[in-house]
Amino acid sequence: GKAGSSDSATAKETVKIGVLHSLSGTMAISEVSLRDAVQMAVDEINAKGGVLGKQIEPVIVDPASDWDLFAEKAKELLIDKKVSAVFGCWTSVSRKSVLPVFEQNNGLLFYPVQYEGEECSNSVIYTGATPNQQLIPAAEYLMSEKGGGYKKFYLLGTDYVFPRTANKILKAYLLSKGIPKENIIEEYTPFHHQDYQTIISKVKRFAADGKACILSTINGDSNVPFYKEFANQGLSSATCPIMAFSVAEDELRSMDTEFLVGHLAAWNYFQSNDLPENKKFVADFKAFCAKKGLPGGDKRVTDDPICWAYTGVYLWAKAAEKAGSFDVSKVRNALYGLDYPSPDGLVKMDPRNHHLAKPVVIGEIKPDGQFDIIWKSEGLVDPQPWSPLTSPDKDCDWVNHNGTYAKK
Amino acid sequence: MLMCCLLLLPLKVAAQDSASIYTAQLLQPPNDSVRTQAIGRLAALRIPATFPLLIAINDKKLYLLDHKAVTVDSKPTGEGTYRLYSLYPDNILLTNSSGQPLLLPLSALQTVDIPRADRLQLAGIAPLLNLFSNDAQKRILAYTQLKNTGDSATLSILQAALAKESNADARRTGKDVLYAARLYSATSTAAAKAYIDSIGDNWSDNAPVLLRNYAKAGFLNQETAHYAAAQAISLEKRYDSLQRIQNFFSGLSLGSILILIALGLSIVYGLAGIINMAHGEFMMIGAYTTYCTQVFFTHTLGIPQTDLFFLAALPLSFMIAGAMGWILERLVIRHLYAKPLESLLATWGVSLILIQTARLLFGDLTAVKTPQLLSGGWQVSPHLTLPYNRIFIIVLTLLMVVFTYLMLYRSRLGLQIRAVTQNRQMSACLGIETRRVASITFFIGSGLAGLAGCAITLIGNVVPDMGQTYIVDSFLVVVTGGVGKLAGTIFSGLGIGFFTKISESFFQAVYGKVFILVFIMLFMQYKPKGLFPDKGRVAED
Amino acid sequence: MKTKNNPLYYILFIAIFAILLPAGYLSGLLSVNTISVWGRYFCFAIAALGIDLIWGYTGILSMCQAFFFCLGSYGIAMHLLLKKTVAAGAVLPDFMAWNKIDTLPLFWQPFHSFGWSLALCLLIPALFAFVIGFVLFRSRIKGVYMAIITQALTLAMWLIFLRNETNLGGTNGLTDFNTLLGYSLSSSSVKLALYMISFAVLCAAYFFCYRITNSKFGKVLQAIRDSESRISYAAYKVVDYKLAVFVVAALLAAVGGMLYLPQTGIITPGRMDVKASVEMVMWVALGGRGNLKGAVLGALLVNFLYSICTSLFPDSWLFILGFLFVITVLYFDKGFMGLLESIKQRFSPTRFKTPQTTH
Amino acid sequence: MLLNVNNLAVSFGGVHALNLDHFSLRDKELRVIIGPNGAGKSTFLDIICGKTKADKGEIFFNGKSILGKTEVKIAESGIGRKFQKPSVFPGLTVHDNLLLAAKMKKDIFSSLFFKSTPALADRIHSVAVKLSLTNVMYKLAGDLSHGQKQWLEIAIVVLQDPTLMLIDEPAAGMSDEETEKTGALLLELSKAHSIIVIEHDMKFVEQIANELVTVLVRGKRLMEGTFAEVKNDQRVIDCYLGRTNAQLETL
Amino acid sequence: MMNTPVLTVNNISAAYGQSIILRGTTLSVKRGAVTTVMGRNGVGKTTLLKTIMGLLPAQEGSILFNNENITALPPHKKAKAGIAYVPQGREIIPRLSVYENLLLGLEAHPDRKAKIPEEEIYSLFPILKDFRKRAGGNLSGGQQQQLSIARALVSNPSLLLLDEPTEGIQPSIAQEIGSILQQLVQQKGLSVLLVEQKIDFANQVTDHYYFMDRGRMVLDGTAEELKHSELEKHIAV
Ligand SMILES: Nc1ncnc2c1ncn2[C@@H]1O[C@H](COP(=O)(O)OP(=O)(O)OP(=O)(O)O)[C@@H](O)[C@H]1O
Ligand SMILES: Nc1ncnc2c1ncn2[C@@H]1O[C@H](COP(=O)(O)OP(=O)(O)OP(=O)(O)O)[C@@H](O)[C@H]1O
Ligand SMILES: NC(N)=O
Ligand SMILES: [Mg+2]
Ligand SMILES: [Mg+2]
Repeated sequence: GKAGSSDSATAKETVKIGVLHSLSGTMAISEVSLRDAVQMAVDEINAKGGVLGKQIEPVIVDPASDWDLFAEKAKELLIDKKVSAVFGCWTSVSRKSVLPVFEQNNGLLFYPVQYEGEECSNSVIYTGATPNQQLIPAAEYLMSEKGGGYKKFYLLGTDYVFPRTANKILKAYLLSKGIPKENIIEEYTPFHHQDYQTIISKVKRFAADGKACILSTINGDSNVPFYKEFANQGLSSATCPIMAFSVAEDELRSMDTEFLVGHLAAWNYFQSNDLPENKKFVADFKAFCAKKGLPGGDKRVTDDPICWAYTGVYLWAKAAEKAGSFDVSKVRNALYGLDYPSPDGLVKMDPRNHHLAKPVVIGEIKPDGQFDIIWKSEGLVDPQPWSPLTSPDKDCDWVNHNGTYAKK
Repeated sequence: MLMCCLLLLPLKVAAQDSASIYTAQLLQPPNDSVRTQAIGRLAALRIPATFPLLIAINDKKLYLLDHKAVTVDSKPTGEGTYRLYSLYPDNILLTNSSGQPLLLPLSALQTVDIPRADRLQLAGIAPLLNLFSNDAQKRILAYTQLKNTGDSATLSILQAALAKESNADARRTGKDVLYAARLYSATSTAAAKAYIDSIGDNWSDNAPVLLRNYAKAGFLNQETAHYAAAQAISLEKRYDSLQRIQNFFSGLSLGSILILIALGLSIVYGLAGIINMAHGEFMMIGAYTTYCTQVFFTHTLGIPQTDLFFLAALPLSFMIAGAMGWILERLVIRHLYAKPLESLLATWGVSLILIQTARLLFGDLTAVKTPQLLSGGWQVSPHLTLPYNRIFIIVLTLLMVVFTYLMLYRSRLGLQIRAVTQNRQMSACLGIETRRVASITFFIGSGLAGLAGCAITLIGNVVPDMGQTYIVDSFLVVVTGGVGKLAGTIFSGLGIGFFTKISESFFQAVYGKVFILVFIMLFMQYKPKGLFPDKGRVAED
Repeated sequence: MKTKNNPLYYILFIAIFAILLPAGYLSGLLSVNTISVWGRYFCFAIAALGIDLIWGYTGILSMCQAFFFCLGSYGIAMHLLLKKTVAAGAVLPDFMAWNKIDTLPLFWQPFHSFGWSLALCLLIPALFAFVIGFVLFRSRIKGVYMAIITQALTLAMWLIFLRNETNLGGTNGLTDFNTLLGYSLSSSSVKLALYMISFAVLCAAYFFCYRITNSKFGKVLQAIRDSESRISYAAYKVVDYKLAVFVVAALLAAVGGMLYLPQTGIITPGRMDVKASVEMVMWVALGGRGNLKGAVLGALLVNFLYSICTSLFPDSWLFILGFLFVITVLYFDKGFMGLLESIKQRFSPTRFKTPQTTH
Repeated sequence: MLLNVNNLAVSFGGVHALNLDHFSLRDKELRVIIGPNGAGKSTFLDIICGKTKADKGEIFFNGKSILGKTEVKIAESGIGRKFQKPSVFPGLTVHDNLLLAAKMKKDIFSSLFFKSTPALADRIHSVAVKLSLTNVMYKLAGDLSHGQKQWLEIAIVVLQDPTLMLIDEPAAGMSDEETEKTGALLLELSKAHSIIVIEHDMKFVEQIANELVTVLVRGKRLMEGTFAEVKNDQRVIDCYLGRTNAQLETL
Repeated sequence: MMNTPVLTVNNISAAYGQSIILRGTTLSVKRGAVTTVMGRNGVGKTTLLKTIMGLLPAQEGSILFNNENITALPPHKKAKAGIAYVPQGREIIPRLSVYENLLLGLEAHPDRKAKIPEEEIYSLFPILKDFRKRAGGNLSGGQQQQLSIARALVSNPSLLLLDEPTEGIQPSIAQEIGSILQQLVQQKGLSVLLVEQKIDFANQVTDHYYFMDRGRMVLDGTAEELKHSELEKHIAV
């Protein structure tokens, strides 16, 4: 049992937030870094005196990549621990599993990872990208003269909801741009798939005329065998570039980059961004990891989800200050249209829904595991939780409507 | 053709002069607009000698070394150093005083920043530029992009590039373009057929597409069109049969991996009767040993030669995983021989502990570099490449199978192991030191897992829970083969490997996997005790 | 051999879970979440009883109990989701609409009705178990072969359930329900009611299993575990017996799954992945195989530890659980129950049994 | 004839373990089978009770072919078996071993709703007394000594009350006294049952072989005759009895 | 030395879990002679041999082998010291071939390079030669018993523990085993501790008898001293 006992005594000086990232199991590979980023933001804010005069007290739990446990932990954080906000989740399924909990208990979840859209919850602040902030610009770039003028697309992903929805949107987009159906192949592999020999053979044939590229939503530990096999069968970024949507700097740490050089990825943030804010952020993060004795120490890198996990905490803090309260609905209202100078430059919450407007960048992998930024959007790209390509009739608006509504 | 070149000569000399001027302007521009103009001019001139320089600009790999324009090799040589090439007027590998290639890190060079807008001027001639790239892949791509060109200036540049083409694939692709150009301009049926044949003989990746297009366009007459179409079909047939070989190889390679992983499990489980849920974690230990060896070699010893570490890692991963297995046996398993079920629980617990330990020690992400010798592949024929790393794993598996066979069936130790696992008490009464034998069995079984882990780094990840990815597969192999049957493990490993590959060519990977699982279930209906069941009384429970 | 039935165990068990915990909640000492969490553990314990029957008593290691558990959960989830969809005035659950499906798949139709849902939640797992069991037992697949085949089956089902084509929500599974039979799932009293129902079902399941294992039927099961061939020479139809327990175990798993769903609020294929199916077996092994109390205790304790350790020691809980497994195995002969027995024995006056003589 | 066997053959890896042209057994007959080690005696019983599949041949029991039937079917038709290597249910008590064996309906529902009757309890008790198992009634069968397991297995067959009992080496591991007692028991049982007994103990064979003795050698039926005929047959002496026969003369 | 017993069991007790089987059993095995233990089913004969071999710990008392205390030695050391054991129930290693089973006999042989005395073994048990490559577990019961005895002989022991060795063996071979035992005892000075219930066989080989009841020796004497009548009194139920 978890009886609330001494909470009231300390509540005067501290405010609790929940950190709900998997520290074990298959997703730990990605989520541990987000816990670190959140912890760093909290430490920084606390060092500067906290929020509304209160120190932030993070309650870290390990949902262990177990979706049911995500729901259980979410309840525990909201009901038993009474946290003011939760920072967590990576996979869409984990977000879906906690969503009802947050909605029923009036919680607030800051979700830092790119996702498939088609969601518009009042209880989630989506700091990651919507499809139009990542997928569409990437496809557009590849079709452009500068991007190589590719005419054939191999949509390859791990079999779960993000890749499936992403590819649905991508396919709709490509078709709308006049790419014939037979030039688009869609294929999925199971989680943890390790053997890409057959698929790469297919790709090789598909790409024989030099007009094909891969749009990859392959997730996690399948990427290493995928890229290695790709190179081994004599393919390269020159003959058939891979545009990845789930490979960031943190994943590249685990890969032998030799095989990856020249391939592409689309995100909203890269560590190589040379804004001074970012330089400081990167240096701080390395110092933080080294100081805390975290594995990797000062060799750690930042990437898109880390940046948004970190920014999420600041957004929340700024909104709380603006609202003058930690009350969920007040914070939420304060968040509409709020801007914040993130490591990625000034970003802005949408004035009507819970997504973030931010720049889109495409990078080319360098031998050192960093990205060379080869394309950047003009200014901030507004979020579209409902893709006009697949749900032209829907939009998300919590100010004038009650969430998702039908557009005329 | 020679005539043509001679005629162009005076013009060329003049152009060369201006090229030098522009090049100088480009490197030391008095202002930005001069540089922009210089690049534009150079692009317009299309002088092959300037191409390396332009490529360097386009690829953002233009550097200055002692005020001379240089570029770097596409791949780093070992620890962050690169080979350097001069760019203009000649494009050669730079050497140091002793004639060895000059190796420098990027930090020793001065970067030349050419703004994006300037670089965009080169986009139009990018394929031409890339014909002279140092990267064979880029050249291949360039040839492909030039495919339908009819313009003679481009053709002559193409010929110049082909003349010094060193890569077989690239030459094939390049020749295709030439043949195609001639095919399209051929005026007699015989000539066209001759070119079609040449394309067929040359057989680049692109050839079928090229022939198809020609056939569709029907350039000369119906007959040549048919001829081209037939040629395309025959090429594709040949390609398909090579593809079958490739598929067979894929199956063999997947099977080898399965066998390699299952071998240790087969010994520990099939022979010692211990359901070792931590088997995958011993693999993980082997993989991390490989990682640590690499770090030790490159960082501590400072040996840039990347291959050496792998040689050391092979025996080391065997020894370290083996030693861990030995310790596990001593501390835990030893007390559980009478209770095989409990061993399942205990080893599960141990696997949790090992995973978390790895996570705390290494974090979640680590990289093992593939040794240079094992990257790339053996080009058996133009369209059949067998990756070295997979060949290596096949050979390693073969060696380990032979080793295991000799150890188990041709040595005194093997006899002891088999006796102890079948009847511990009686073996002791016969004078066998059962505890020692059990420890050694575990050592070898875990060591083999470690070795498998080391080999897996060539194709997959090193993460704390990597073992979990393989544990079910390896149990499937061991059990399908029949518990305790070395031959069974080998046959079922290969069988599952081949079947997976066959099913993947019909179904998507996910359904392929489902298909294999269903197939195994049906197979067990027919062979409920695996491929090689014991016969007769021995088999009774 | 069999532990004598000490009423103390039952009294303690009922006192804690039927009186103490609810009282704690009603008096405000415990949060409703705590109650819910224990309600979920009970569901696991129900499934664990089934595993103990099939594995502990009959010696058949079935790794597909997680799959049956999920079948139960999915059935109820489909019902709840349809109820919610209809209440919202829609025809299709959200996820189907996104997947561009325009008509409700046929196999979803019966789940509009609660009665049908209940029936199907039991019927489908039973049917699956019957077919699987019939095929496997008839061809005399046993021991580790049985374990691996059932694991392969679960793995195949997992892969199929992960697919969107299956129309069961793919990886995301089914989630976001609001009412059950008109009662709001988020209300505390419904949660308490579900807790009490789960507890009652657990007790009933225990009693049921207790009766089975103590009947002659139970002895036949043990005889099958000891020597399957010998019992068939004594004219017992081994296949029938195995099939019967297998179906019963599947039903228990499904019942656990059905009660689990409304208390957890989500079901995904993750509930039946390899890890989940191995873990279910571990509960029973840790509690004490071949001992019904052990199965219940194992399921409750392991899950309780899992819950609290992932919160209290997010970085090191794997060590704690891992060591617990190893220590239990090394030092306690028959799992937690063995531990309890040995503690009891230490304090009991009859500690030194008089040695049995043979004449 | 209760049991009729024709041309029954089985081989293991090329070796003919059994190649029996003909064998038949009357109702309520007690038949002894002897033969050298490896003659195929146990294999013969294994085939009858369905444990081993025959390569060819036919077996009729009560006029019905039982070859290829499952063990359960054969057991249900009234054949009980005691194995050479004692096989009991080690995890159950002796009492439970006997209870499971006892003749009654053995389907699932009967087992689920089984209630012991005084008649049954008596029967189990009387068999236990006859086979000196009363002292170990509540011991686990796995904890018995070798000889005790032999007794238990005989008791199991007795309680099963089959038409035909197949008894493989009942006297192995028993003292001379106990052997005699077993012999007496078998003779008594043969009044109501048909029995096939395999033994190497000639004293025991002499005690029980009031009717025919079959001699198997290398899978073949060497001869069939009364005990006197058999023990004096030179071929039997050569390949089986050896000098022991001389001793038997003196008995 | 010649007259000291090769094995002395002093007042040992042993138990399975909580049921005590041996209660102060005492016996000695003469060098170069056959000592036989008789007794009814379940009195603890097998348990006695197991305890001597070290498969079951002796909770009290001591076991001396060649005057050395071997009570607590593990079985494999006892085997190496020259004690060979033919257990009740054969305990053939089922999946090893007959030949490999015989090879295991060499594990305890003092000479690491020793070879199987194939001729002797095969002349005694001809079937083992024909079945060399067959899995031990596939042999018939009597064949396994022969293999078990052969395996023990291969190790060239100085003390042989035999637990009902003729069980399931055809009369002619049982007879031969008897003569071989006598031969080995007389020619090689082998000492034998035999557990036997069949009086005919026991009579053939025994030098010294023990009678056991409920874990104790109740009677002992030389072959001549013991009259049949007395013997039967103890064996009778
Ligand atoms: N599975 C098998 N593989 C090979 N040989 C076998 C197998 N089963 C039995 N045998 C051989 O068949 C023959 C007959 O064996 P069986 O057990 O019937 O003999 P038996 O007459 O009962 O002998 P015993 O008197 O020793 O019990 C033996 O030679 C035995 O080795
Ligand atoms: N593993 C065991 N666990 C518990 N009790 C056992 C075990 N093995 C034997 N016993 C008991 O120990 C006693 C002696 O057994 P043991 O096997 O030594 O008898 P034995 O004299 O060799 O009899 P037999 O002539 O039948 O072989 C018996 O009462 C038996 O029930
Ligand atoms: N939302 C994702 N990337 O699963
Ligand atoms: Mg026999
Ligand atoms: Mg005995």
